[in-house]
Amino acid sequence: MTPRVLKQGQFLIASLPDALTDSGWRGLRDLLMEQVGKHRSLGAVIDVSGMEVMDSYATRLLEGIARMLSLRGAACVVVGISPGVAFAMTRLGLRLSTADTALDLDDGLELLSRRVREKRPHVR
Amino acid sequence: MTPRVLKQGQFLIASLPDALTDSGWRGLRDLLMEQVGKHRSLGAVIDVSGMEVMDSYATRLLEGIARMLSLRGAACVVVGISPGVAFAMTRLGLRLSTADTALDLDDGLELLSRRVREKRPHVR
Amino acid sequence: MSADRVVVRHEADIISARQSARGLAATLGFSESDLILIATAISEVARNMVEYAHGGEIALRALQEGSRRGLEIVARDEGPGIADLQLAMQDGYSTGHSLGLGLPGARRLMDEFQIDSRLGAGTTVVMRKWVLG
Amino acid sequence: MSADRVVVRHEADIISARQSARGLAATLGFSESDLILIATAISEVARNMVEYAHGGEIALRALQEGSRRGLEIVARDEGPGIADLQLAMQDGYSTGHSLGLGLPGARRLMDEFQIDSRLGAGTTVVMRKWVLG
Ligand SMILES: Nc1ncnc2c1ncn2[C@@H]1O[C@H](COP(=O)(O)OP(=O)(O)O)[C@@H](O)[C@H]1O
Ligand SMILES: Nc1ncnc2c1ncn2[C@@H]1O[C@H](COP(=O)(O)OP(=O)(O)O)[C@@H](O)[C@H]1O
Repeated sequence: MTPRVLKQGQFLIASLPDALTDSGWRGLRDLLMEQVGKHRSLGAVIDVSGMEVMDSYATRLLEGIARMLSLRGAACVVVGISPGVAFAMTRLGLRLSTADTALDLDDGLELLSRRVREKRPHVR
Repeated sequence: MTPRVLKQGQFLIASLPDALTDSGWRGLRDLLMEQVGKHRSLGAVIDVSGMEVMDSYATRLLEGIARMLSLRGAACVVVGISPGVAFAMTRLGLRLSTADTALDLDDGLELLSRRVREKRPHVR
Repeated sequence: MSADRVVVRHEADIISARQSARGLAATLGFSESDLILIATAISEVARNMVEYAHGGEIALRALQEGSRRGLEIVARDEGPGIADLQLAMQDGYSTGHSLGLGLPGARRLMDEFQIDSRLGAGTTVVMRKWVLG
Repeated sequence: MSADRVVVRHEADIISARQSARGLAATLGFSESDLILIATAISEVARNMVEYAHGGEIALRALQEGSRRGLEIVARDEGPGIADLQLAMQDGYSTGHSLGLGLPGARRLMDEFQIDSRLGAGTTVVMRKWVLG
């Protein structure tokens, strides 16, 4: 039930479990911040496709992580929000304003590359 | 406790001390604006890694400097926000919207070079 | 199993409550999409119990009204209660550090929603959702 | 040193207050990350004193509750007071030229936050943070 963070080239990929407790979120945040510094990663994809629900609590913490990453110079894309979860989030009145979103991991990595290219044109 | 501004090629590098008073911020702003004009610098990296905290006051002044630089045609990148400071800024509700961010001085200078190349394709 | 009861005291209990509700709702024939709405609503209400009321209890019950089937969720706590219910039901109002969407959002997620609160005595939220015929 | 008192009148005093709090908090066993949160919160409150109340005084005190250790910050001024506390506690509300995140932000940085203000009499902010067990 703890999140995993993998390095893939210049990016990080975090896969979230079905549910995260407060300390799980804190662990994810600290791990991402640490790895971004260590690998000089230019961005992170956070895959929430395994998560049962995205309630207001999870959304707030996810936004916080995206904001922290951006202060360290790294872009952040959230992927894997299913249609059902997206519907529930919308009903709740939630949106992701800091983090970008993409359909899945592939799209997320592509979006990150594009973001980075925008920021640093010659980087592949 | 006064900020230093160094010229490095077409860029300026400002290193902030652990804390800045109002007059220190004003000094930094005036120094940067003066040096940008004098050296025709295309951008500035502001290194805040030495700063103890980035409160709402510091963030507002930093944003103001970035905005003034951009009006003079110079890009601005803030580097060196530590994980702990990024966490506190996020809790406060702060973000940097005008200034770009990068991990450290190296990344910041690289980002500036990209910015400049984007803007003026023929400049080396 | 057509009724269930979950004590919600710690953070991990929020997940248990969610999973119990999801399990019971699934047996009643709710769509996958509705299961997510129900799980999300219960998540919001359960978190409030942990956050603001030192915990409480959530009772789940299958409903049958003619041929209509549904799920009832009763979340009861003996916490401090809510001073101004109208304010608490507004989007964005929170006395904590959070988004203030829990109560108004849960109301939008479910078909029926009632909240009753007495200062010093506690808070009870009753929510119902019906299986789409 | 388990208590400290800092007069905050001029801008430079904000830095002293921050450093005193950081120093005392460090001896209590707060993590580096918590030290930054505490220093940031005190920075916001101290700046308000200088900006809006012609200065005031900040008292720092170590707390012990059973095995739990913490830090208490009491910031008291005899400035003009705050007319509408609810408004002042809202994100983005400022009567100055600033971001209006100081008070609500400080609340989010600390574990406990109380503010009391009387027009014409002054403002007192009490903040506490506990060392994570
Ligand atoms: N069970 C409860 N006991 C006491 N107060 C509650 C309870 N549930 C909600 N509240 C109060 O109502 C406010 C609004 O709740 P909600 O809309 O869920 O937003 P949030 O949980 O983000 O604060 C809370 O901030 C809290 O003050
Ligand atoms: N110590 C104080 N004395 C009088 N007024 C205050 C004090 N602290 C805050 N205020 C009032 O509350 C408002 C909101 O404060 P805050 O959230 O810190 O935002 P900001 O400092 O950016 O204005 C201030 O604009 C000011 O009007």
